[in-house]
Amino acid sequence: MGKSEELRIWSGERLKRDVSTHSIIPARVVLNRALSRRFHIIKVRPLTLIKRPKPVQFFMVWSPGVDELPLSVAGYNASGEITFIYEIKGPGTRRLSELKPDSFVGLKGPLGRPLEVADGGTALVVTGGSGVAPVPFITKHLASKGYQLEVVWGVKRGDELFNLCSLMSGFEYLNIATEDCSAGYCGLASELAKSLLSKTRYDLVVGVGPKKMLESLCKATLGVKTYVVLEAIVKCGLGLCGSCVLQPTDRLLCVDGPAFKCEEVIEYLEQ
Amino acid sequence: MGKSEELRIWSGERLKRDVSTHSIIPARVVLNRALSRRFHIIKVRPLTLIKRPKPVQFFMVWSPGVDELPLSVAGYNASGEITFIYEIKGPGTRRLSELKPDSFVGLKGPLGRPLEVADGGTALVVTGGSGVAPVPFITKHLASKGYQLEVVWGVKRGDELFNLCSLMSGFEYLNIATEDCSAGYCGLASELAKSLLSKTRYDLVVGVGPKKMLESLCKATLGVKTYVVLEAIVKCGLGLCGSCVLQPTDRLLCVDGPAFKCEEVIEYLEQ
Amino acid sequence: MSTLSSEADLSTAVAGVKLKHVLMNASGVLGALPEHVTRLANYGLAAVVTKTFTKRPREGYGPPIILRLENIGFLNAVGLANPGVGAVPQVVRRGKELGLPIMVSVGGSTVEEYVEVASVSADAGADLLELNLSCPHTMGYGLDVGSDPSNVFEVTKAVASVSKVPVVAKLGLSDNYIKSAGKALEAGAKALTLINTIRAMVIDVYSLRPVLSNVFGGLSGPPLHPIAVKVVYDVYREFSPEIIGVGGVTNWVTAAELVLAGAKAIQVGSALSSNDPRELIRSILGGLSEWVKGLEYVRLTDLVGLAHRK
Amino acid sequence: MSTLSSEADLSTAVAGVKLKHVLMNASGVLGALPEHVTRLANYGLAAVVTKTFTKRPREGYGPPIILRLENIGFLNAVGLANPGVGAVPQVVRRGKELGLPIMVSVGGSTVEEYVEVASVSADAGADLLELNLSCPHTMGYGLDVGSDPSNVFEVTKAVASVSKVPVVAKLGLSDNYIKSAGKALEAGAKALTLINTIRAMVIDVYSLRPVLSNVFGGLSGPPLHPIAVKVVYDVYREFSPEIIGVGGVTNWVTAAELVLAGAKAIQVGSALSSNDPRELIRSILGGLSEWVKGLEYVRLTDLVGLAHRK
Ligand SMILES: Cc1cc2nc3c(=O)[nH]c(=O)nc-3n(C[C@H](O)[C@H](O)[C@H](O)COP(=O)(O)OP(=O)(O)OC[C@H]3O[C@@H](n4cnc5c(N)ncnc54)[C@H](O)[C@@H]3O)c2cc1C
Ligand SMILES: Cc1cc2nc3c(=O)[nH]c(=O)nc-3n(C[C@H](O)[C@H](O)[C@H](O)COP(=O)(O)OP(=O)(O)OC[C@H]3O[C@@H](n4cnc5c(N)ncnc54)[C@H](O)[C@@H]3O)c2cc1C
Ligand SMILES: Cc1cc2nc3c(=O)[nH]c(=O)nc-3n(C[C@H](O)[C@H](O)[C@H](O)COP(=O)(O)O)c2cc1C
Ligand SMILES: Cc1cc2nc3c(=O)[nH]c(=O)nc-3n(C[C@H](O)[C@H](O)[C@H](O)COP(=O)(O)O)c2cc1C
Ligand code: FES
Ligand code: FES
Repeated sequence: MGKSEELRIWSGERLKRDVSTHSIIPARVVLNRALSRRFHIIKVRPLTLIKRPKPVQFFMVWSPGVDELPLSVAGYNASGEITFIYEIKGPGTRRLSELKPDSFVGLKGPLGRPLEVADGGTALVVTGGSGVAPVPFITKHLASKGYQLEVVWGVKRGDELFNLCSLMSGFEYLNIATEDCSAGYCGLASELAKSLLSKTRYDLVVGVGPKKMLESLCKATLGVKTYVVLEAIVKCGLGLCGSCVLQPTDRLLCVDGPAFKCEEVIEYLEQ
Repeated sequence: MGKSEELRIWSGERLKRDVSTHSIIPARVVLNRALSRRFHIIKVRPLTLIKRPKPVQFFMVWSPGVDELPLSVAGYNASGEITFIYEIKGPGTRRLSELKPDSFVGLKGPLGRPLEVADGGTALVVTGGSGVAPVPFITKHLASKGYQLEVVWGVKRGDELFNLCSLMSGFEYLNIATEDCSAGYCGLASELAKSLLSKTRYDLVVGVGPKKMLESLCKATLGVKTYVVLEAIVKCGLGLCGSCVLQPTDRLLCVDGPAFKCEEVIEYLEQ
Repeated sequence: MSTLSSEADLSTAVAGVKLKHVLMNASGVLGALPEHVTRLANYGLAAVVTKTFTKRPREGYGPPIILRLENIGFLNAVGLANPGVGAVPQVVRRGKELGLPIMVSVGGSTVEEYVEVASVSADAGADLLELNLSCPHTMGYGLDVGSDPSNVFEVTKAVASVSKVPVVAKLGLSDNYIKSAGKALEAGAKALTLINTIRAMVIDVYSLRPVLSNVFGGLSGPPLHPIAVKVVYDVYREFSPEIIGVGGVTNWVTAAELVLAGAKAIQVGSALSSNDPRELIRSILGGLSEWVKGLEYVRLTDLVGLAHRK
Repeated sequence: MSTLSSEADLSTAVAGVKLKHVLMNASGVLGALPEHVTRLANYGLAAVVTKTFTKRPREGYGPPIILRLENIGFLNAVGLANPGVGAVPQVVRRGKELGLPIMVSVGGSTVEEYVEVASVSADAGADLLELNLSCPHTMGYGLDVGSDPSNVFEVTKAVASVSKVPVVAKLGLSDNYIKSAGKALEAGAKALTLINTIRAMVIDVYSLRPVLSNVFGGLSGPPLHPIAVKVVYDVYREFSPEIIGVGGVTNWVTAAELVLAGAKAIQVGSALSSNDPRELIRSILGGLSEWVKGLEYVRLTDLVGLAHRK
């Protein structure tokens, strides 16, 4: 069969072109498990070369026959494996959590614009809720750009926490905030962030989390270059269907975002 | 209009992608005139980049609304202009001869396999009739491959001759044969070739011309690496329609040729 | 020499509505919300076409709803997701505020629904109504209507007879497209939009399942283009009506072919998923302008239907 | 381990004719002369399908007859060029000599012509007859027949009732393809070939003329594929007949999709214009074999129609 050795995409998992007639690329689940009461992690290996994702890009992750969900890249390694961190919210993420290693998902992406930042300086990354998902990938990138950086991570309850440090690299310090006061700072991530902002001068602030948190972050960082990473209902990921529009602006999250400068989306955040 | 400057494909003739939705590339006629009683020359400039043709490749040349004809590349220059030498045989070539400078033709190609020869040595190129068309391009190529070469050109009548030398480069000597004995050797090109072959040792022989000439050339060069460049009715140029099959072989001229080793097509030549 | 005088005249008119150039979006690409209209206006289009509105809001299908294909086309089954006729007025108003002609795409599963959506749209100030007689993937909507010339007649007639706003009938590929086109014109359509997507599907060879949540969808983009050219050509040859050509327009050449086949305006759909839709529109317009001038014509509309010349 | 045992079983059968694997050429790609048959055999196909033969020789159209398109499809208007029914016996004989099953594609402008070409082919020893009910660009031939279920019935019945050789009906895209498929089966077709090309055209924007000498032609290749998958899927769901899938097969994935939709054999047409058709066929077969094994199946035919599983 000559070339057929190269086609052993199933058993041998060799990479091959022409694995699909459409933009969904098959990927095998490598691991899939809980990180904490709230968060799960899934690592997948695409069967074919995928464009190298950059922070804060995301993939539409298709569970065949069930649903297709947007998930931000949490990590990407040299063998092309992609990691996502997710929270079970409804049927789609529940089904995702049930996938066994070796089963197939489909990946569409990377979608969205990469976060583009100038080189070097000091940075603060503020995250809350499921916003933590892209943070490891963001911090890795900022560190590689020469940033000295600090992270604020806020959760409601202490048992949502997991060892975020072990997934990150190159950050200066991880500040924890819990609303149940079971660990770290007692209160909201945005409050902790504000107090840090009042004491240190940052060149760059990146916020990922609930709308309210991002709104207050934007207001606390007037004058500092601040990016907020948003969520919206993504259906097509191509700028065609309009479902991800950030009303009342005319920005489409899937093609213009998911990261925006505060001034681009402040009307949306204030809504 | 910003980028529109780049789009001045008509007046300014700037090169641009996306000039066509199909495989026929528009080209402007640069010059078109008679070379002799029998032969004409046309030079065209494609509006967009074309894959660099190699000898003995050909183009399907489309006169819009009239016909599409296979013509061998006779020359190709640094500004991407392509030259064809042709003979008026019927309505298609007649219409071609009527095209004024600046009018449009369409080009499909380059089609066919390039002639692949080893480096260096001595070569004899034998041509007769309209087979002369690709000869300038062939000799240029052989010379660049380090061949010392000699050309035999046979015509019926002396007034068919034109200054072939001026279109060629790098050949050792051009031997003329006329059947009306008005110039050069008196007789057939194949006869003259035979006499040269009996006196000199050639590493490579290339024949382009009528079937009979090629048959006798193949027979006279047993043991010498010999290529013959053939003609057949080319319709699709893609190996799909089968019109160019060289019966009784299963070779398709448009994709396997137009150059063949004698042994590949001897049954066809003998027919 | 001013920039202006060096450009060809790309203006046109559809059913009496003047357009500063020939390009608008295809229905279903944005156009369901006022913010979408703003965005489309920023792309530099000469008119905005809304998403097809139905009487009641439709959630549409869940993802996957759109696939990019290896054959460089797109396959979609959005399921006519739209906020319902109630949202039409604010969408039309946004168009007005931006000074752009707006064509409301009207859908329905019964003649009455078409009429209702059309009336609301007309009252809201729509400049044109496009009857979607051809959406190929919503049961009871679309192709069932468009492939049957007598249905086309009935729906078009019902809307045209109550509407003060010019009606444009949008048809898809079907065995009877020439007849359907004739019937639409007979019923009072002032122009035709040709063509909608073609039913198609994609199966995932790993999970062995159809990929779209709706199983099948509509094929759009470049695969459609030569089919659209043929449909426009045939309908123009038969009736020489006003035609808005749509299907696989990605650059000036694809637009120019539709013009030569007989289209006096052009819609761009899938190609608006390009990285820079604004630049895409600019470059199509720039290319068309050069083309018109290169052929030594003054107006793009002088080239409409010229492929029919003997 | 021998090479053989490490390959999946790709064999199949169409209308009782056993094939060593699922790939054959699509009608019209070579197949008009004995030498063409030799060439197709060298490509490694499991069966050879002839060019559509008509009663009388047809010159076909003059060039341009085929265009490669920017949308990666092909547009052809060959005009059913063929040497006429008189040449069938020698073409069939070549297939026999090479030990390959041969399916003769039968064309006609009247029922009688179909019957005549079919009889000659059957007498010559054809293994299968493929009724071309769908060639979309020859007036009086093709689509006129295939899009009308009662014509399909009539032609199929007439041929099937006189032919000892199994009849395969080849249909194209039309509004009524499900009905036509049903009628063909009812009339005695043992299998269906789905689908033929779709009418389309290309206009040269420099000379302002249609490019094909016939003005329009049939679109084939990748643009057709998701449409072919849909047609095969729909017809399989309705009747679960034996289906030969054709349209845009260029690699193992495109072939696999047609299998999952319901095809038990596959034809490759335009893609045989590849630089190395032999390698193309090998790589499709290699990919299919890996795929079957990867899914832990033994036979490719076990996967036929699996996309219909709930
Ligand atoms: C760019 C982007 C990146 C994201 N990255 C992550 C991540 O890394 N980790 C994570 O846990 N969550 C992430 N989310 C949110 C995640 O997509 C939703 O939580 C998930 O889709 C919910 O689906 P469900 O079926 O479990 O719940 P349901 O709420 O039942 O969802 C039903 C449907 O609505 C859609 N939907 C619901 N909520 C959202 C939402 N917020 N965004 C998009 N679609 C939604 C889903 O596609 C689904 O089809 C991201 C969202 C976006 C837009
Ligand atoms: C690979 C190749 C390269 C060629 N290169 C040249 C060249 O450089 N110069 C030159 O003068 N001639 C060349 N020819 C021959 C040239 O194509 C024919 O002379 C020309 O097509 C005749 O067309 P016509 O309409 O003038 O005459 P007609 O004889 O009336 O031709 C009518 C039709 O038959 C076809 N046809 C007729 N003869 C041939 C033929 N020999 N080959 C292919 N199609 C034919 C034409 O496509 C045309 O559609 C070449 C042929 C081939 C196959
Ligand atoms: C995502 C998407 C949604 C569409 N929705 C509609 C619609 O609501 N109404 C309609 O008439 N056509 C709809 N269409 C069809 C387009 O208007 C257009 O006819 C088709 O896409 C061909 O154009 P294109 O090749 O430029 O995309 C939709 C197409 C796409 C891609
Ligand atoms: C050059 C060419 C000639 C064709 N001739 C015929 C024909 O004679 N009879 C027929 O039934 N189909 C004919 N077809 C259609 C093919 O058999 C096939 O149905 C179609 O091309 C789709 O397959 P593809 O995408 O693999 O090319 C022809 C197709 C091409 C490209
Ligand atoms: S998700 Fe469709 S436009 Fe963004
Ligand atoms: S010209 Fe069609 S196969 Fe060679």
